[in-house]
Amino acid sequence: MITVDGKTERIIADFPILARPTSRGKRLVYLDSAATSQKPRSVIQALVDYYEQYNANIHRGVYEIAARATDEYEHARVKLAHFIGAETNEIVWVRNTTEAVNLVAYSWGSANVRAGDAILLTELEHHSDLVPWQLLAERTGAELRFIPVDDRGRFILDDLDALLDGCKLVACAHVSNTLGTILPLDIVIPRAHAAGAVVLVDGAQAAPHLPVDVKALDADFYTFSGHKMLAPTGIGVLYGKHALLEAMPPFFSGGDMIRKVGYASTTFAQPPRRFEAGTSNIADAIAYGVAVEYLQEVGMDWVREHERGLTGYALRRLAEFEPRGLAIYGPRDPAAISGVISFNLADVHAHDLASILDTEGICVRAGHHCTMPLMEKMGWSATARASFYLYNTEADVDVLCAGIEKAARVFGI
Amino acid sequence: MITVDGKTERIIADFPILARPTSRGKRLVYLDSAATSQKPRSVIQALVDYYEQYNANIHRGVYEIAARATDEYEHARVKLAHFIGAETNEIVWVRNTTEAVNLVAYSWGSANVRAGDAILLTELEHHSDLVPWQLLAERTGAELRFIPVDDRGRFILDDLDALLDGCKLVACAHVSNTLGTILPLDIVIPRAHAAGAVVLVDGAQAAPHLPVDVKALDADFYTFSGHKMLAPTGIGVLYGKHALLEAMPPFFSGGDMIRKVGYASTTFAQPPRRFEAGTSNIADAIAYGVAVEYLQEVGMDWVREHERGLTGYALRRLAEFEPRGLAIYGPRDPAAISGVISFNLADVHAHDLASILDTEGICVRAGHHCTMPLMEKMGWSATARASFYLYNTEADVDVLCAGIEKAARVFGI
Amino acid sequence: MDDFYRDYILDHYRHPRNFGRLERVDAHAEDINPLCGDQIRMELELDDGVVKDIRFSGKGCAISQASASMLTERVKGMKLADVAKLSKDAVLEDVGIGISPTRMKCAMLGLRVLKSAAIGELAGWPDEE
Amino acid sequence: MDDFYRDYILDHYRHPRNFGRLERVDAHAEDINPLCGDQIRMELELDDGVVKDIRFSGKGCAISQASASMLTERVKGMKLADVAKLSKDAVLEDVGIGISPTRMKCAMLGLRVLKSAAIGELAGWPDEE
Ligand SMILES: Cc1ncc(COP(=O)(O)O)c(C=O)c1O
Ligand SMILES: Cc1ncc(COP(=O)(O)O)c(C=O)c1O
Repeated sequence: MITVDGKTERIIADFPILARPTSRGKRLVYLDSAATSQKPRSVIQALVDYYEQYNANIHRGVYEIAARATDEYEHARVKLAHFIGAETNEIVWVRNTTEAVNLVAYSWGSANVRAGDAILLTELEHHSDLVPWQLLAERTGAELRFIPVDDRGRFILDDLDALLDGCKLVACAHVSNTLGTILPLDIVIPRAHAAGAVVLVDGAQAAPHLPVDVKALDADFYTFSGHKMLAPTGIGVLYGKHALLEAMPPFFSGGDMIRKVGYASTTFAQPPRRFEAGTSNIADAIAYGVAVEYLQEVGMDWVREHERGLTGYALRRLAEFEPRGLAIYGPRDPAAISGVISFNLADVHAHDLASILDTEGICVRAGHHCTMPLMEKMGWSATARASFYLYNTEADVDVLCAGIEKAARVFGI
Repeated sequence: MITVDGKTERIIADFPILARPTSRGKRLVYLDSAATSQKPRSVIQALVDYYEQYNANIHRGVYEIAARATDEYEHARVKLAHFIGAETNEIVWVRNTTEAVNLVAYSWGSANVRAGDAILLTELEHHSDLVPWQLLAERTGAELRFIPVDDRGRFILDDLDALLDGCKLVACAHVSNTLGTILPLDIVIPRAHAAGAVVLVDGAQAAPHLPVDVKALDADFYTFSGHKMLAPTGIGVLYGKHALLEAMPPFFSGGDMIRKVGYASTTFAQPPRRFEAGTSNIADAIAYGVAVEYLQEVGMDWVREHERGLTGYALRRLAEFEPRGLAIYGPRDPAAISGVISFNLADVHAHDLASILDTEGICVRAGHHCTMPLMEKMGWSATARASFYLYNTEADVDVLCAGIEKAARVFGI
Repeated sequence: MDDFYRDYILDHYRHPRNFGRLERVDAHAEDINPLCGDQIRMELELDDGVVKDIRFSGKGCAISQASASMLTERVKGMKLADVAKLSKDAVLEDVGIGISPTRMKCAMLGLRVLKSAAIGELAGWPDEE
Repeated sequence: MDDFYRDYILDHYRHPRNFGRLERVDAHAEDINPLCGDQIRMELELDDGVVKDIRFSGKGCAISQASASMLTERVKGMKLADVAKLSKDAVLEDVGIGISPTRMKCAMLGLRVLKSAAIGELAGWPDEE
């Protein structure tokens, strides 16, 4: 059964790339939004407008186009703050989630983590929310601990209080990029705070797909990337509670983050500027503002519902292949996951599966999804991953299933 | 006398923003390229093409658009390497010059600089090539020294060998963004190497305006920003000799810069990937490749000659105002400077001057140009700065002079 | 913007009123506009909660200096509590029309410094210097 | 790409030749394709500069495993010096047409590992393990 309501159809029409056939003349069936999302026309146009109409360096220019660039850039910050329920001065522009986590690991981490402290992660962290803490632990002598997951990637919170004992920091993905699992932050954050830990939430897979309110969550830091939520590559956000940001030493230093500089010493600006050294990614920040406006117009509740419906449909359709050896990893309940499904077809390696799907215009990711330790723990060498976003439809799932059918045929399954 | 040869005219036609009148109906006379440059149509189109045709995350995608994105992204690296005479694996993508300098200060600096070592800068460094070294000196107990400049901003190299004694690092701007002074790297680098120091050159103002060959210069690190050389905001380059990069510990960590990750430890990739954590600024890197292609087609020798001629013309025209109190700072010899002129008109504050020029469509920068210590040393609280690029003409200089005339009238001078 | 630079503005810029330092300083504050580097220091002598004398010092553009100069004239003899409540409009009234939005921070620098001196004194903030 | 997965490729994938470990290892190397996680280890037994026996182990996609498997068949009995000089073409000849450029690294993983074992042995590199 294929249903595309009018709203989804209108959304699809906003994404130019989706109207472009592949080199084999196939319709592009883009099921890799967890890696990066496609961009609507309005976001692309925001870049063009910036460069054709008012490109100028910001903050220090008195002339007209510099004033407009500064206004639009700072206004984008307001939009991002609004999008996650933060204050404007709690939004630090960064390149991506990875930079945001590293910034906290270096600036907050070096100032606050000491030998013997513990840092609590989960077993399904993306490398970007794992390796920076490994390096911090190495620098400081802190200990890394992990919230375990069961064989379907569901969190085991039974020992949470013991794990939190002596913890300075909890750093965890809001949504797993490999399995889609949603971490119950409403349980983890209050208990982490009760244990005296600061909580960084890696929202790279959540901010694009779920309504997020950082104040309601009471997250101390929240990190996410524009490119996964309709915005250009090269721009992301570190949210931090203002009091935390204010107490943090600067990290990058240079132009635009200073108050007064002498040859011998320097006074730094207040957050968020303190953490934004050098010429910002002005155009992409402005376009990011347009992207979240687009998401807000569609409605994040609608996005979540749309993806939940689609994930449910996909789980049902994929299950038809189970008798032929298709394995679905991760929780089977669409309410417990975001729109991400990892799977493998019998003895077909995920890369071979993805290559065959590619011949049908289907884009899925194959590999370790930057979660090597999880893969090793689970004993999977690679998985294929389909991930959905607001422009995907049940028709896309049907094409995916036809592609899997083809792979099964090629491999004689 | 106004001369615009056919080539300049064709160049101007490539920059959409230059065809757009200001809100007061004036022609945009953009004299602030040292802050950021304007962008030609081909660079803007490269962004549109990427987002409309083949936007996808790179390196790990097996499907068609991911392959194309990876190819174009890595091909842009080849173009950048070619542009400065480097090897491809010596080009690390960063956000901007500021990040490049910070990366070296944290990664190379923390591994190599010890208490008692000296770091040699010059008195006219941009904050981005000053504050990171102040912080490194603070962390390590190293000593900062400065190559002095005279009252016109010319380098005084008499004591260079004494200054180099005990130096681990020399970090210096190739071209001053405030005065345009070109540092004689052919003198400084060999002597620094003879003294055993590593040399980082801040090329933010040089790479856009002069032919640069990092191998001929024998620079160890060379840093520059795309946005000052026709490319988008949000992308820049750290060049490092491969042996140096290879010996450096990783800095940012996370996706895409690793080889193998376990829960406890991680093996890192080779440079340049080792330093590029997380999803790169793919679109802007590709557009950066298009930008340097544009510059190479125009010819960097032509750019330099064009700006030298224009600077000479501007110095002559501005000199006409000297009897009425206009002060020109920096060397007066167009061969000794890049296309940057700092000046003040009598007792008119630079910001007031810039505001009045703005009413005539003229964009100049006013302030400390992120070189506060230099300003303080010189006793200037602010200067107005006009800077030229390949799309500027003598007609622009004439409009500037008419604007200065207007400011003089308003201020009764 | 060019119509902003009227004669009385330039006069205040070139001949600032109440410029300099005070012998007796009961409240003061100082700030810098990081965007342009303009600096202003305000010193107040108080008498029973009233501004008895005031001086400003600093350097900067015509907008920041002239508006600070006019502001000192306006507040002499005013109650400190009223100074703490001064709004942007007071400055705009003084300096007149024509300031572009980019330069508004320059115009308000003196006011910001003066108000923080007043509020700090009223609240008994610890002296920062 | 779909026409790449011919019967003999799938056969080598599902029934790799010379798979496992050797008793006596005179040269070996191991590598991982960081893009997809494919791993290959090659072990060689040498006799007077000639490949007397060879085993590969690892895991990965059909392309990397089948091409490694075919490669082991090709080099048995070859002079180590010739193994060190093997070119991409040898692999392409073995596996046939249809590999997309993105997957070329998979096809060449076995060759890269084998060559580094050979070159390392010839040059007397220090053993890395
Ligand atoms: C000499 C010099 N160095 C460093 C920088 C910093 O460049 P960015 O702001 O692109 O990091 C600039 C530009 O502002 C500059 O002119
Ligand atoms: C959960 C999670 N965290 C972090 C990242 C890293 O994001 P980025 O590559 O934009 O820094 C990703 C995306 O790849 C992710 O899915």
